[in-house]
Amino acid sequence: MNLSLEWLLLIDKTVIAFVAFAITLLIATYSTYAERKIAAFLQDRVGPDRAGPFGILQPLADAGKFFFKEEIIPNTSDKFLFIIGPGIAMLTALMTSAVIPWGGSLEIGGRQIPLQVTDLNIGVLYVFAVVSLGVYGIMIGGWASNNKFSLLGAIRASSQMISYELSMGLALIALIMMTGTLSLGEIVEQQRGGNWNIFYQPLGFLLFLVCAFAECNRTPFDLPECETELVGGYHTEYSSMKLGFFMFAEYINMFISSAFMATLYFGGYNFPFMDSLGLSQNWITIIGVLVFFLKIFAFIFFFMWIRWTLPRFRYDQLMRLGWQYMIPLALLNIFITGTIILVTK
Amino acid sequence: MSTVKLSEAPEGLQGEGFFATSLSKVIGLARANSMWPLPFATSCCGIEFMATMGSNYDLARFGSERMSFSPRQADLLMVMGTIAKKMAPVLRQVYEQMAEPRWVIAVGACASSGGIFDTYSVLQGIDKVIPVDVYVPGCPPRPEQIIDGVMKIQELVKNESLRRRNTPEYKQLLASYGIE
Amino acid sequence: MKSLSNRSKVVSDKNMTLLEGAYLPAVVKGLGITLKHFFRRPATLKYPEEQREFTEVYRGKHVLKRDENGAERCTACGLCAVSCPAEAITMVAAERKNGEEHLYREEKYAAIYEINMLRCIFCGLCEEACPKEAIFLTKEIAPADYEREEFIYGKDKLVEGVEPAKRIDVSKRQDR
Amino acid sequence: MQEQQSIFGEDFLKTEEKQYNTLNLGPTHPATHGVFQNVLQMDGEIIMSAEPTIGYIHRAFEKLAERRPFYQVTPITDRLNYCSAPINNIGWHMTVEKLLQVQTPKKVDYMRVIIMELARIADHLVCNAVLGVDTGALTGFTYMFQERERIYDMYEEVAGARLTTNIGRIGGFERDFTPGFHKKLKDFLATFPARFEEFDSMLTRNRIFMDRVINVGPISAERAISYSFAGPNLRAAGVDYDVRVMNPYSSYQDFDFIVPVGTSGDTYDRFMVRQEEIRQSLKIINAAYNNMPEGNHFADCPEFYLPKKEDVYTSMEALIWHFKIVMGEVDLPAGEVYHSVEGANGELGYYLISDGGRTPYRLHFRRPCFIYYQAYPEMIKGQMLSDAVITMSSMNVIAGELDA
Amino acid sequence: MALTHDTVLEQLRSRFPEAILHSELSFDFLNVEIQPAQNLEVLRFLRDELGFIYLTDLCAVHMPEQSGREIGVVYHLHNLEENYRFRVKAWLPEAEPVIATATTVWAGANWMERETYDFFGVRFEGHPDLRRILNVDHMEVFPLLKQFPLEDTTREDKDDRFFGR
Repeated sequence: MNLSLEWLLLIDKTVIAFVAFAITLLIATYSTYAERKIAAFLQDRVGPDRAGPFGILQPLADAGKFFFKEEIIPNTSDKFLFIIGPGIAMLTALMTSAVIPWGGSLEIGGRQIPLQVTDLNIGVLYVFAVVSLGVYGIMIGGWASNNKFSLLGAIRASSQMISYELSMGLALIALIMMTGTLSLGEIVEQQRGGNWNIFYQPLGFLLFLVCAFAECNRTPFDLPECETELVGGYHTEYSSMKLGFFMFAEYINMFISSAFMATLYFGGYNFPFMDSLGLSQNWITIIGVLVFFLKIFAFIFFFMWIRWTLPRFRYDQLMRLGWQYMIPLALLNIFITGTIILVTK
Repeated sequence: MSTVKLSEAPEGLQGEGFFATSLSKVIGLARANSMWPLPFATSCCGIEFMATMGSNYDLARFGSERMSFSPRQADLLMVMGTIAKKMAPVLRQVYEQMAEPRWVIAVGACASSGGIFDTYSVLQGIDKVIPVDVYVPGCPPRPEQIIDGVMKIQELVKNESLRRRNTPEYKQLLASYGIE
Repeated sequence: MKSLSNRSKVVSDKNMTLLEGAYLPAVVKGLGITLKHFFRRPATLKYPEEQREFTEVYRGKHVLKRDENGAERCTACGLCAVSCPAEAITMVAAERKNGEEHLYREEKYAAIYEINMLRCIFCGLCEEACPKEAIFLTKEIAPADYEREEFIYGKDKLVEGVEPAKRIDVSKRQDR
Repeated sequence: MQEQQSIFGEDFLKTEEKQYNTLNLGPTHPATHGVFQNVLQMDGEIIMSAEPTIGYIHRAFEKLAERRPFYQVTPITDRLNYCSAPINNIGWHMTVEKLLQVQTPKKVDYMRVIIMELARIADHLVCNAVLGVDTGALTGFTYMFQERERIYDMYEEVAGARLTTNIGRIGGFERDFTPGFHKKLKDFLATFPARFEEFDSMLTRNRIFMDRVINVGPISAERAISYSFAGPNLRAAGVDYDVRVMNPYSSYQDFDFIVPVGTSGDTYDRFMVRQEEIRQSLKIINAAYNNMPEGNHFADCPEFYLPKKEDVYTSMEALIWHFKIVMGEVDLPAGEVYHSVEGANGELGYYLISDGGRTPYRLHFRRPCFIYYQAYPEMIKGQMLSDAVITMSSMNVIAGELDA
Repeated sequence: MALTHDTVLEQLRSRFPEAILHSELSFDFLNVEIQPAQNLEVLRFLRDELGFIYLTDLCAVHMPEQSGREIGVVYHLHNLEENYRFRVKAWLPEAEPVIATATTVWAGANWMERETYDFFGVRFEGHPDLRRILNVDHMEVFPLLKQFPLEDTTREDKDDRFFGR
């Protein structure tokens, strides 16, 4: 049987999409475990250790419990929106994984198969668009709960997202000015051979990092759900798997942000001396994938490390930081980058 | 590491690539290892609960470190401390807001029976308003005793059938407390 | 207002230096501290498998002692019940009959001796009150249980065994 | 303006009567730790007014004390401020001693000072660690709870319990410090300061934390005095009132320590005052421990201090005292005394009226938490929701002490 | 002028000849009994002119055997600068326990008075918000009065015969 090229491409892409999805989900699942363990070690504890050896079955136990827990839909809530909220959060979180270049290309049967679901030429924009949709999940969920704490959480989430998306975008513009492309695949390729963007855009990276924390609702920016003030924030009224979706979405977002940062600033799947090792292309791709995940895990660890170290901001301070410090700094960064580009060219 | 008692795999038919067990057991095991507590801490026992959550005892080992202050998300209501008559309706409301399956543990003398506070203002045991699964004696109990209580609950959870919450007996139990 | 103690000192300084205002130094410092703990041995004691050593005077579950001949020391004087702030102790006294000397040391003994462990606050006043060195608190903890009724500890749970192996050593509690 | 029709309905354009949002904070809200209810009127995130409701764990201590013989009141006092139970116990013992006019030996005084200062450290540690938790930094809390655990161990050596210690007796202690206690205390004194400074450096000069707490929940010195504030909360407002200095009890006059004060009574001041008090307490413990006099660990008051067990079996007099004390049949003078100690939260007073009976005729506790919590609505007015939460935890309102 | 037992008493006596009913020293602590009707004037004088700016404590005591003056309201006052404390009492009849509020003198008296009302039923005239504070709102008795029992009536696990009370 001779499949046409289109069919082969479709199969490739489907497989890659599924694998990417599965990996995203798996990593998100085990991020919860990692979070517990990392928190435990940072706090001189041992963390879960009774569900399976070293407690590695802990996420499965949580999931199993979630599935069989009673679904409560408060009768004062808007039922449709209440259900759709976590769905949106989950969906948008998953969709971003499509444009991340997970690795170089594999050569199978004489064909080059890039390890990326799709290399959109506006990949960066796509990620932005989808991520900013994510806040709808939180907002709708929080509003539909008909609970004041949830509403406050939802309001905080949306204003925080909007404020930080701006400086995030501005931080990226400086990078894009430098790279001249919006395609993630190309941005990675440009960084080949240790030529990482972090060396050219340290300030931009710092800004981007801070914004990523804010976008993922992680401490010190976890105001939408901060326990001590808003009980559970937007997910106060959620139980069982719907709550699971929200939490999942948070971890997926963290994973995607890490991947995004690794792609944009840390060379993605590139690693130093990759061209001088003299390995075959497939090996380099495989090592590249592993290196990429190593970078991602480092970022995830950093996310958690920060969370268990720092206190959180207050709502107005968060806004002030966003508007009064981040945006001017991002503009300054653009200005500097522009100047340097002008001068060097 | 070897000294830690792992949760055993549920009994089932084990063969090559073949593992069957009843769903109840698996879910029971999952639930038991993922009990999210709602700390209803009112007084002294709450401080000992903090110690239990702290580094030296670490309740997280049992999969219970994620405290859910929202009753919707909690599986285990830990009542720690004196429950005054003024508080009783609140406690009951929290219990009602919890999603099934839910378990209750009465930590300490005050929650279990009133303790030394045999007074006009104190509820003489929370089992007057909500059903209690496990009692932990002590005033306040040591963290060891609290962990003991949580492990007792885990035993209970592991062996509970999936259908128990729909049985007439359970409904009758709730009805006897006036909870619909 | 003038100083009341003449040794006061203002301790809070709310002015931030420029460096402190830049967030990062303190953040890095905090990260350093937590990372140091990351590589430290956990302080956790894995409870059911590892037990923490309680002190000799720890006030846990009660024991009713026997004397060296195996006779119960309690004479049902009721001081422990009176001294109990939680009113957790109940007892019914009985007269010792002939031929029971090996069972009870004194002429009166407690036919029923119950402690309501859910009421008990483990304050140790009964131990202090006992004039016969009959009741002691031990290093053992009272376990959790499912039913209320299980917590009425009668003599079956309180009196120590006759065999030397089952005796509970309380000698260390006694030196004051 | 009047003619305009809004698509959102009539109410939307009404501006004169601003609708406030009512938010019910508690009684089981995580920030309330214990059980206080605050009904907040909110304008967005700003608190316009607060209406606290308390009494959710009212346990009738004062009535209970009227029905218990003097020595049985000690376990009740444990449960007032359960974060620093030994201070309550010892304060109560000293109150009865004042009524009996018993002089305690210097050694008892010094032992008490050590125990009470340990309790103060333990209490302040909880307060400041929980303040950290409420601002979002959970890790310092676990570090400090390890230190608390060591203080618990020391109590266990002396009294046999961790939290509600029932420590000591009227007239002294039931036993001298054990070798285990000496070892643990020395170890604690050697290693605690470094760990404490580590915790301190995680928060104290961190801008995120400072921004969260500076100018949050402030109260002026005049208002604080008018509200009868005491302890660290009053000192944070700049008034250096400390019972240990003003009316020294238990030989506190022998020790030289600084009374830390703040400037504007805000959360940062309260935090810093508590941090400094921990250091001062360590200093006091060191001084007391190194200069511990020889002597008995109990005072000479046979009518209240239980005789030794051996004496009970051998001496008739001891047996009679033993029975009399346990049955609560000792005569003690009628009269009324007020005694106060510097509890972890401020002046903890015992107003005891005795009619010569076996129980206190009336025992009133001056509970600092109860008294200063009433200023809470005033302190958080115009602040944000997050501020309300951390103001509450920085005031260290202990539910047991609040509700009696 | 340093405050001592004598000077405080003298000042009070000369200023309020009728209001000061009785005084005694108990354990080196001055007790002054005042006319309940004039409590506000006396307290205000103490705060403004003698510098007792700090209300340490306010509570009540019930002595049913003193007929006509069963309930005593006790103020513990403290002059912080002189470090002098003493006690002011006002006895009220149980049938009509009414006294003027001290909330206008010290803000901190607010809850202390509410507590006293809650426990003893003392009505503080002019109090801004005199409600029960610790007990449930629908409680009918004032529980710290001596005639009311302490114990909860619903408990089942105790037998009073054993406790010698």
